[in-house]
Amino acid sequence: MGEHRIPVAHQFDDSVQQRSAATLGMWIFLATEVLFFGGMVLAYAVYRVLNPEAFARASRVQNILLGGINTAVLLTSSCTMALAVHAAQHGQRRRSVICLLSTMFLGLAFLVIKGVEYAEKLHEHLVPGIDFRYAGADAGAAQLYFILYFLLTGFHALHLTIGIGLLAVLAVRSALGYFSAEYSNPVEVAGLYWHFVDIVWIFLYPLIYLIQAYR
Amino acid sequence: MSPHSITTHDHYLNAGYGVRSWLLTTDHKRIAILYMISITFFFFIGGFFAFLMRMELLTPDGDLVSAETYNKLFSMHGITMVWFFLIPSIPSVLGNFLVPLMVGARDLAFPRLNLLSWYIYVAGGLFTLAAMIFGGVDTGWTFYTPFSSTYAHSNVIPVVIGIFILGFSSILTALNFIVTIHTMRAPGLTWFRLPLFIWAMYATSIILVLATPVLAITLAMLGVERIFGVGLFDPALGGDPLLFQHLFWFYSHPAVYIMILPAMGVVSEVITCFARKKVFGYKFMAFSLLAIASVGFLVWGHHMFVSGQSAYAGMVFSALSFIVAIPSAVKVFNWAATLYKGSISYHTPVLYGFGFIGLFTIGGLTGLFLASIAVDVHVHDTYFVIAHFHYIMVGGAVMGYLGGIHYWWPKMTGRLYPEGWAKFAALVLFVGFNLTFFPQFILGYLGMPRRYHVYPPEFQVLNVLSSAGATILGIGYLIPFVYLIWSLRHGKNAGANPWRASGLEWQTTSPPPVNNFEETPVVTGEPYTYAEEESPGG
Amino acid sequence: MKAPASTAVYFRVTGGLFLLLALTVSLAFVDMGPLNIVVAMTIAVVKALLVVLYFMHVKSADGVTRAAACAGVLWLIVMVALTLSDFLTRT
Amino acid sequence: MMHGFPIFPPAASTTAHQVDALFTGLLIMTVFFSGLIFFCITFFAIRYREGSKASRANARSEHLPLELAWMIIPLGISFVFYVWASTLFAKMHVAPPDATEIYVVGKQWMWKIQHQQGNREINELHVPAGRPVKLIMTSQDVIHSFFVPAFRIKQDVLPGRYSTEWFQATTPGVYHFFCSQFCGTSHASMIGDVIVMEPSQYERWLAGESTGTPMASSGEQLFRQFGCATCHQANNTGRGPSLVGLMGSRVALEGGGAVVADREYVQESILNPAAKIVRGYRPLMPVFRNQLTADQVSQLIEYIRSLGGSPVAAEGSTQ
Repeated sequence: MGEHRIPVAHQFDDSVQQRSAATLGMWIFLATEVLFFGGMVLAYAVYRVLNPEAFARASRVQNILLGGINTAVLLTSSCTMALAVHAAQHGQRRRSVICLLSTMFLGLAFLVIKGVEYAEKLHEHLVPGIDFRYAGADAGAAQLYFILYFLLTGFHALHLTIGIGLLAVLAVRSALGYFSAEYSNPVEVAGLYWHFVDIVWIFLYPLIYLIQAYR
Repeated sequence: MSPHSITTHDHYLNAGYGVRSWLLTTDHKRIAILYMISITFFFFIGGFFAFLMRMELLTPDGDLVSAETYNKLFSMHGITMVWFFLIPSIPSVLGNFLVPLMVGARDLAFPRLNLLSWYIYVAGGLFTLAAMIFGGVDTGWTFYTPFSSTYAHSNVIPVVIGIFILGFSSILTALNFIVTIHTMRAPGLTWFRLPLFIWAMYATSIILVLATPVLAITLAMLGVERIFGVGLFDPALGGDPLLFQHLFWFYSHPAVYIMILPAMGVVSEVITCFARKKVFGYKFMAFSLLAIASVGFLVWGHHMFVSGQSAYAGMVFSALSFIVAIPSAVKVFNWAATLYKGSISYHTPVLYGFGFIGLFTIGGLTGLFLASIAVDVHVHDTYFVIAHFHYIMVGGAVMGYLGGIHYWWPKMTGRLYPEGWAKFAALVLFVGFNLTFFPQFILGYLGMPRRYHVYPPEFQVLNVLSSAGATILGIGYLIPFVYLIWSLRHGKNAGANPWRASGLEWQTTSPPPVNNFEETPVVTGEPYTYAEEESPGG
Repeated sequence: MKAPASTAVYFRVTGGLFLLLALTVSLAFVDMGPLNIVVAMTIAVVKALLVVLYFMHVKSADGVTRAAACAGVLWLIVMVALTLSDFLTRT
Repeated sequence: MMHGFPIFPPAASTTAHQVDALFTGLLIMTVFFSGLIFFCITFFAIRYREGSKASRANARSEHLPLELAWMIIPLGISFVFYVWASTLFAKMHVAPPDATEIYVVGKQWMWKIQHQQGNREINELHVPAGRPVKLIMTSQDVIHSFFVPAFRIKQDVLPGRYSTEWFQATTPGVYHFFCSQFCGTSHASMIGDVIVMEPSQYERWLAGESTGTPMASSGEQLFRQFGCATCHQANNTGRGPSLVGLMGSRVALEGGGAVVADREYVQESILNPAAKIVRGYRPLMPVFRNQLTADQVSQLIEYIRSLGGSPVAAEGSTQ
């Protein structure tokens, strides 16, 4: 593939139109994602309003440190992602690949830490549906907290996994020279997705871990 | 009767003949045809369920089918018609075909995504169909918890998965439309030069994109509750069943507008064309579509007036529901005003257009009964509600769909259908529809609850009337099915613009070439320029 | 949508994000009663805004992109607010 | 009485005619506007048919005053109906304080009814005419809905919650009631009759059919039978809090917060005691979820109410 030939699909007039279509498409997709997570956030909001004490108590089993580390990991990964996009836009192939790979690595690190936390929950019988045992008084409401915890973080982890797959493809393509200063659209669009997944976590961390850290 | 110009130019239908040329196509026009075939299939399945229900309801006793079968019939009727026919109907068939043509583009922005959305539709459809054949589902299309999550013994999970899959098809189609309308309009085609059908598709797509994900996550949570036996909505485990209803109706009320807005777009095109006059109040028509789409998101609680929702919330939702009536009224009045001083010719599409306006008016006004909270307490979950939403969905959306199919059939196939038969079918449908559903308003106010397969004998007369109407309606649907297929081979050649309509889609040949236009059209004026073209002075 | 010439802004934003992270964690250990959730959410919104404006380049984006970015959040707010209007007014 | 073509069902409650009046108002509005639209379409379609001689001079495609008119007039009409409907609803929603209370339990697929005096019936509801009656309803399984067309009332009946509806019957007679929320296979057979009687007749019926044990007394029996009294002693010396004067009072909870002790709270505290622990007590009480039917819980609640409490208790939850 020629270094400076920009592939334009037949339905588009030019690469500018193609680029703005792809970007807008991703933004609209992200809007649907907001509402997808929004359904769970609504359930969380309603049940937390109905059971404030139980949610606070249940949240105390969370490991604030691990969650905090994971937040830092994701924030860093967003930075490397932004750098990858920047490098791709300036035709710096090598830098772009390195940044994409570091982003993937940070994403994987997040998943590993998340996996450790899941394993702890499983060990402590805090997974609803799988021999759930909760010592506190309000097991019913605590169970709601843990279902929503697993739903929210589970779907978040799923999105992250998809993102890592996406970046893997892009890293290979980058290395093969698919992208150039004139054509870096796929990297930009994947970047938007990655940042969105980061933003979801920015909200999940205080909602899940930091409800009542002071007690 | 040999076809003339259809064979003499290259178009999307003769661009390839093999199965692969259809199943691997990325041409929006071919995908529209694929959708048309698939939704017609599901329409007749859903119609068959309805027919069995109406036959059962001929007598007050349950003598044709058992209670369990009846419950599955109305559940599967609702699920099939709502998700596999009505929601994809106009957007996926007419929208797919027309959006690129009307904006003067060669295709949608993401053609492969478009094909993918059809495959997702088919996958979701077949999955659901299999679940229906092997046991069915008896929760109603609303899946209310805790019945659906804990007590139902039918195939809830497979059907929920089928609908979950289908949701992605809706989202992808809508995303494609929004991007196409934003970024791919022909030179000179500014927003206020767009046909109202495009505005309607745009408004519909916004709803699809923002509401469908909520349905997806709601069904996912229902599935988690049912599979793992955890209590997300079950009060026995601390949950609240009303939360499910809130989430469900946050999608499912706007879903009604997903069905009716596209039909409004079709009717606007048809009325203006056959009145030979620019649509009255163009900007008000465009903005009322957007207004319905956005305010339509704020009213879902009127499905829950007697559910145990707080009285305060009930009154808020009641007020918001009344407000949706305003943009709807604007549309109806503007259509009527478009006819004033027009030059009206009675072709089949405009008959459907008139039928739509009349039935939508009744359907919309009876909606105000349901928004009136004190009356809703009485008529909620009775046949009054059934009649109301069938006036909107069948009298409105299906009439709009059929009107659109008749209006653009010459463009899609290059053929004309037999006009006499088509007018006859439109009349049969109108009569059959009203005979089926008007008695149900009375039944509802008398107090007959919905979802009853046996009922007190005093309701029988009205039920028999309704069933008789349903038979006429059923026959009415078969007539176009037959003559439209017949016209594919034997119909007269349509020519590029049989209705002398304005709009970019009529400026290209029928059927359109693969790339839609020989050269990219340039738009220099407002839409619906009928008056200037016909007035003697020029 | 154009990327800035220099990458310095990304490092500054990341630094800001880390500061805000430290802030939200430390404030979570202070008992402020019902204010805790308000503070935590405000900080989260600021963090999200930083990411959206700088990493996702909305700061230099056109109106359509901004509208798309706002639409989802706006609809989410509507959904949560109207649903809570039921749950908070039950008697 | 059902011969011919009735449009309105029998109206046998104090609010039924008011709902009918609102319905008629809406009906007139609907007939007027659809008539207007039908007339316009038909008239224009004929007068301005292709080739007709009618003048098309000065045809316009926009007219701002007209647009404003058909936005503002429907808005005004909507406002009138909204206010009308909402005030009527508010009236239908709040039961008079002196209403006779009758407990209703919905379960797949029957209605079980308990009168305070102890009479029980299934799929039948005997009520006096001319006196307000409040139904206190809960479900043992899925969501049901108690619908009496002749009274124009309907209310969903939810598991884990008490919802209420009230009426004042005016005319003695027999009227249908239906379950109107789909609840499973035999949903359509979950129907019955409301039998409205003259008050004197009703008193006689109560005395004649009585099982002899008022609900509160049955509750007291259960209270002893399940050993509740061991911990919940009247003088507050037991391991559990005293229940005297509980109903309607504010209860401070372990871990902060407080609740008003209404029916839902007492029901939850019996079925799932650990959900809310009274401040100063320990979560020792066993779970009674699978040991008591909804009827029995209602009897216990009536017993606890009989131990006194503020009048708010009688209200319970209003929805």
